[in-house]
Amino acid sequence: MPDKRILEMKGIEIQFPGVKALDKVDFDLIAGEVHALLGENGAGKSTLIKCLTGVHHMDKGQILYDGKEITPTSPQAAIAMGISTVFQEINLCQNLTVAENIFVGRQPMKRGKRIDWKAINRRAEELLLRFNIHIDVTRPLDYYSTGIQQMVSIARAVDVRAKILILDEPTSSLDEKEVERLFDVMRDLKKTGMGIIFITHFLDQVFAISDRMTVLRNGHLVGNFLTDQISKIELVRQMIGKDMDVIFALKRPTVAEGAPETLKVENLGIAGRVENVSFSLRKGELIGFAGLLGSGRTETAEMVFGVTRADHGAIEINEKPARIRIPVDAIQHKMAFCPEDRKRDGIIGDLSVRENIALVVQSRRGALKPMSPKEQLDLADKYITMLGIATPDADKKVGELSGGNQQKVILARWMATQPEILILDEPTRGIDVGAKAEIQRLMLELCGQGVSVLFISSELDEILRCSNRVIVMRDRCKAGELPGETSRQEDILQVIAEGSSLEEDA
Amino acid sequence: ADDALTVAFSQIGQESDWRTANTDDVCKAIQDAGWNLVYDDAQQKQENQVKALRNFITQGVDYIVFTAIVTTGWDEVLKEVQEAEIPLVLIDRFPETSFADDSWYTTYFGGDFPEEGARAARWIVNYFKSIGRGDEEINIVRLEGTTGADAQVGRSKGFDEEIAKTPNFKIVASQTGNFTGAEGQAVMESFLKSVSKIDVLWAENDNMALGAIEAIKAAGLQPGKDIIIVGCDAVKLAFEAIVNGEMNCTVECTPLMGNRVVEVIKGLEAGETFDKVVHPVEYVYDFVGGIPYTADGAAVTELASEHIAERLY
Amino acid sequence: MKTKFDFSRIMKSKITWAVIAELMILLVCLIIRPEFFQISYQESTGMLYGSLIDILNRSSEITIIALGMTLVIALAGTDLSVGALVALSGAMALKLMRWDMSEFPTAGDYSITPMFWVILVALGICALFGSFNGLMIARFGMQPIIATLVLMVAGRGVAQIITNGRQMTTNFAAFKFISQGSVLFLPMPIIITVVIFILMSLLTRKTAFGMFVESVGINPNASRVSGLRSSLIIFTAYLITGLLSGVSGLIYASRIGQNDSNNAGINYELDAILAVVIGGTSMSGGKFSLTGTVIGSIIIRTIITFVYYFGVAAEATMVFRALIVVVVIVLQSEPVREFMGKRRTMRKVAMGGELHG
Amino acid sequence: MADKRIRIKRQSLTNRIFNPKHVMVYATIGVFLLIYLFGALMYGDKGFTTIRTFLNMFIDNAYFGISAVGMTMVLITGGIDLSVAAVASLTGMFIAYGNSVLGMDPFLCIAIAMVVGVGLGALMGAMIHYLNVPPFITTLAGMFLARGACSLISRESIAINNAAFDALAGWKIYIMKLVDGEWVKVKPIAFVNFNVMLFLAMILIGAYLLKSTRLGRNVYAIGGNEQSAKLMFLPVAKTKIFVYAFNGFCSVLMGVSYALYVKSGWNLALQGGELEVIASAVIGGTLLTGGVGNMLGTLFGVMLKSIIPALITFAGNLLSWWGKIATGLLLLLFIGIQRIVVTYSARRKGSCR
Ligand SMILES: Nc1ncnc2c1ncn2[C@@H]1O[C@H](COP(=O)(O)OP(=O)(O)OP(=O)(O)O)[C@@H](O)[C@H]1O
Ligand SMILES: Nc1ncnc2c1ncn2[C@@H]1O[C@H](COP(=O)(O)OP(=O)(O)OP(=O)(O)O)[C@@H](O)[C@H]1O
Ligand SMILES: [Mg+2]
Ligand SMILES: [Mg+2]
Repeated sequence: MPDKRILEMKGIEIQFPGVKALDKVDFDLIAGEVHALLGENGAGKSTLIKCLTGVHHMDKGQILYDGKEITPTSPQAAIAMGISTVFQEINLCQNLTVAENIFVGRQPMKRGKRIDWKAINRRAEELLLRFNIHIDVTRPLDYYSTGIQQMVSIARAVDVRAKILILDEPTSSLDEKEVERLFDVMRDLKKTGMGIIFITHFLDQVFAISDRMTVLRNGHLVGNFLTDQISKIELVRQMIGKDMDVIFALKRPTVAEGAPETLKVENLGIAGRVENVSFSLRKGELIGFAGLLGSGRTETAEMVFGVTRADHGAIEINEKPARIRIPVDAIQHKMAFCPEDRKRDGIIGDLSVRENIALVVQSRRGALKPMSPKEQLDLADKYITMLGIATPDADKKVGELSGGNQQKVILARWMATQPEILILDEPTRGIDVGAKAEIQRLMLELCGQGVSVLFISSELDEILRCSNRVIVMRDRCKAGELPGETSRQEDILQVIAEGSSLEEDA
Repeated sequence: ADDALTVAFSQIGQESDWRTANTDDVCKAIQDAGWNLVYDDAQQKQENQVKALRNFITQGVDYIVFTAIVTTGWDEVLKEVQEAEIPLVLIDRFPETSFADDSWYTTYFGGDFPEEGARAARWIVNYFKSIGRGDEEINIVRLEGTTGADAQVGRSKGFDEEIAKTPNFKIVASQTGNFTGAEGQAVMESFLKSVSKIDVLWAENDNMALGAIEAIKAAGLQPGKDIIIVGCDAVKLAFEAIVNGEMNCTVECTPLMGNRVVEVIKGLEAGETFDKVVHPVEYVYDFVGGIPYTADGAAVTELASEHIAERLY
Repeated sequence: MKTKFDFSRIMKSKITWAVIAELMILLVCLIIRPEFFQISYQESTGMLYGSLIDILNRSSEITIIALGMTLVIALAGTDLSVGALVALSGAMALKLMRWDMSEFPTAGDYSITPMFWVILVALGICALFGSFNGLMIARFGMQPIIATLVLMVAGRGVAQIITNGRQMTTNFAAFKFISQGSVLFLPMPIIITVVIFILMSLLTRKTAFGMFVESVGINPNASRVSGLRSSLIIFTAYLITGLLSGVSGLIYASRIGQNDSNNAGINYELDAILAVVIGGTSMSGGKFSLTGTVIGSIIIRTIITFVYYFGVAAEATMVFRALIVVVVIVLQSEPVREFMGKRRTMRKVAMGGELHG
Repeated sequence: MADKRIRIKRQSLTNRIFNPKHVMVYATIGVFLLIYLFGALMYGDKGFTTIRTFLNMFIDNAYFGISAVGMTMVLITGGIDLSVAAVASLTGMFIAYGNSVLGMDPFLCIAIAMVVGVGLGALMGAMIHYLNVPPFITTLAGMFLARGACSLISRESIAINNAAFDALAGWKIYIMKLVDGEWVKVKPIAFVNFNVMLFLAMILIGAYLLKSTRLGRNVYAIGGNEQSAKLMFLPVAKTKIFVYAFNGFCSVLMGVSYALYVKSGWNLALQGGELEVIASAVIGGTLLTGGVGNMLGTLFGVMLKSIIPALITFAGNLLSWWGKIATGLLLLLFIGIQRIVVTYSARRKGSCR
């Protein structure tokens, strides 16, 4: 057999307080393959990776690397052995420059004594060019968007020239072009004999790039499949353990004739950041925001919700002018907002699921009218069942839940306030197919109940499947508006492409 | 602009009202003499004081008046002062140096700390003799000043030596109260519980004595009667306590040094020389009065009540 | 199920270790000298009397400040200015109270007799300075250490100016009552501390304020998005701490019957922070425990009393304190607790395996 | 490939110069110059502008500066170290007690102090890293321990009288000027001593470590985001322990330098010095939240920090408490300036694409 097994993990077990995150999981990797690791949120994918890279220590099990048994003790040890990783959360230092982020810890040295800054900048530039990214690498990282940052962290991992490359949801904040570039690079790397472990929730991507896949469910191994021998439907069944037809039964909301305008945004903007965004939203309507990375969707949402203050323009709610300067104002107007970056703007990691869900309801009531623990618990339990949040009990710290379940907690937090206008910024990012369909279903159900939804997503088919209208953003301006029912992906891409000179050059 | 003398004064800080009185008196005397004053407050830090001295040299002052916060560590900077040929007048505290002779300073004026401790001891012994308990076992507790401070070391030493002459007077507990009222109070509280019989409290400054009085009251005892209280410094508050009968005696340590400083500088200008070490005339104040306490009669006991009005600090 | 006595949970609680540490120190005292625990009734003052009472009584200054500091630290901040505010509050109170000193007329002597004004003005000025800290941090986004450093440096200066650098004394009975009076056979400071503790507990646990503080302390961004007025919450915490420093300052001044701008409240900031941390509240913000703070403060005072009572050289207090801090902190630290927890579950698992096998 | 590279525009020079990180340093330098100018105008006739005044800033603050070098690094990692002054005091006590009481060679004492200081630093670093104890508390315990040990050794200050030590303390290079073809010392006498040399050397070493070694860059990365640094496989534990150990080393050097300055050991020496050191670093643009700071800033931070008391002494102010308030206000003013600079540059960043 030409296959050379570079990695074998056998009978891995990891116990966290309250959860058995991994239970007798086997995994193996062959040189020169892309091996997808799949499973619902909380299935244990990230944990398996962290175990391999020495971030967590396994309680039981064996890891064979190149046929020899290893016990990864620390991330440094892992990298020294040739295992390079891009973790799920972007893990770079915002205070360093782009170039330094790529080379920190392994900077080229001048005569072995001093860091060779020129070489760092030059090589960083060259490396990013492989991904077709033209940026000034001497700027601090926080100058750039999440997408660019994600690419930088991938570039860092790739440059190590390891034997194994692990990518934990690298594509969650990349747009399609960037994903394509990443795949090109991955194919190149494959040819050099590198084994790549690829975690993602995008099934299309799995089928596009992977050779083999391993599916986990609730910490257990479900099975190991060759990509060309399994169908999408079958894979989904393996992942969630039951048939999935909900996805295909979704219906976009119907807006009643003459439904009142709940939200009207006119010429809203911040000079130099987002300019002149205008749109309106009717009761029970869902509008999708499409656009490339950095096109200004998040900024628009944040402006509408008062997270950043707009310096011009006007907002009308229920046909009355509204002044929204801080989120408190927006909440008073029965708005709700699930932010894009759940780690930074969403979860309160050390508080329990219960407190996290009750937070906004409580803040709207004010500090002086506290909810009793019982009330909080009832509220939390209601949404834990409704959204199927995987947690042993309502008192578990949110920070200890898996990413997808954290997202559901945030959604629960806002649903508990019974909003009239719901802004969802990439609510389905980093969420498994089952949960994704679940969230879409919920969203549409809310519309049915008369909630107006503003839905930001980078997945065009998702937007097209759900929205009544699609607003396309480009270069931080509104570029166009399309009807949801009759438009196709190409139409959106058309709007994005027209005059998008910046992207053409790249 | 003018050809008046410039006199610099480097003070330790403002840790107590005694010190404040000292600062006020010296500064006022210098200004009243019509000289330019450059004053620096070191805020309890030796390094600040060194900086100030070096700064005085830069400014080219004519005289430096100096109170050393700590005994050692002045060699280098005093050498510089010498090099710059600025006459140095020492007050209150005396720095130790490794100079071969004593030509580096003009004169020292300040309290005699061991003597103050000894006076307290003598007063205690005499007092008990006068009320007919001179031969009893007398238990003394002591509140020490900030450990290592000149005044603490001197007063403790003087007291120890003097009290050792009468073996029936014993120090049964001794702990630092850092010269502050609050700590004096807290330590006294503990003494009252851990020592079964206390006859005398000797506090190395009045602030601690005043704090301890509160602790004694809280313990249900009468300060000044059940426990004889002797303080040091002779500040106005102590006089009041003595008049109220809550304290028995305070040994003076005068902060008023301004006149002497002016006198010295005027003399130096006129080419006079002075004795190297001079102590001020100081008294022991109590309410009883009339008990002779010194062998040599260098100072006499005064009635506290007669001096309250003229005390400003 | 819920009523079941959960031993592992108690062992995991950070407070447990603080309590154990306190008990250990007391045990040492018990072994050396049992009289340390004597408590008697003092006729003349109508109070209970004994070293344990002293510990509670004397810890009150720090405890009161530390209760406020708990909120500040839960918000991932610190307040270095509390010591200076203690001095300031005393200075203000004495300035208003030279009334019984009239037999020694001094220029500028005046009096505002009612205690009401004395307390109101002294606390008011401290609250004002506390809100200055709050404003700097909440509104202008300064780093707490730096923002409060300003007042730490300047606060004593202001106190000196108020009193013109003088120490003043009072024997005003009503003022003395703050420290020397008694209610229910207990010294007033203990009563004041208990009342403040109850008020603070009500404030944080009977309203949602506590949860808001924790939320903002853990993730300010997310809290803002969730509609919390984080600047208001931060502002309030510093204001409360300023106010409580004022209370502490009044107790201090009342104890010695003087203002003492130089020595009042020296190093209180360190002790208060220490008390909070020993009590199990993390310096990086988040979950807090007022009870833990009280225990932390009592531990600190027990060490000091121990040193005084047993005549240990005062210099050793520092070393003692360091050792206790290290022991408590190490036992509380995440990895150590995890390690202990893991061993416990492992033992459980091993035992379970035996049973089944 | 090459022509493609040319197309990438790096930020312009002005942009790089006005990088917010640097602007803080400029603010420090600017305020320093402003105060110097003020002093020169007000007290020029009293000798504020002499070389001596200028050099005094170094001579009188060299020991703080030496410690600030290590402190800057600690602060950049997002930590803090309150034990520096206590360790320095302990060092002085070691030298004084060892030499004057036990009759040991002072340089042997320094070596012992080195072992103790660096060891304590490493221990605190390890505690902070492995046990996750907040630096503030860990180093506070370290401070209590060092001060306590110091007081247990001796409660009184002890003079150091050793020929070699004296020689080192007294070693000076006088500033001379040519008068009638003859070199004479300038008046008032100005000189540079060993401490100043040590300080400047430490600044250079610190700058080299931070700018040009991997270790130094790891320090920044850890301060930027420790979790990320861990996941970027940087040796976080090693770096943090090194930084605290290095700071311990600097503290011991501060102790040596201070002992040279006052030639004695005292258990209360340099009390509160840790705040002075931290303040110097912060005024120099180091952020307490970590990730930002550099040695040039620290150098000017030390100078700015020292020019204020000098000015107060020149003013000959009677009321010392006004000095405290003035320092407080100055601190406030300075933080204000920094704040404005940071917000301003943040806004600029938003507006340029
Ligand atoms: N540090 C931790 N402490 C406690 N429990 C944890 C911790 N990290 C993960 N878990 C738990 O382990 C389980 C597996 O989590 P993991 O992050 O591996 O899921 P995942 O498959 O990566 O999910 P996602 O797709 O949402 O990222 C979850 O139930 C989670 O709650
Ligand atoms: N090419 C770029 N160069 C520099 N900065 C960029 C670039 N693209 C985006 N940014 C920055 O990143 C932010 C992206 O804007 P925003 O988050 O609103 O976009 P988005 O459409 O929501 O994209 P995303 O999918 O990343 O959320 C902007 O604030 C902008 O400053
Ligand atoms: Mg994951
Ligand atoms: Mg976005």
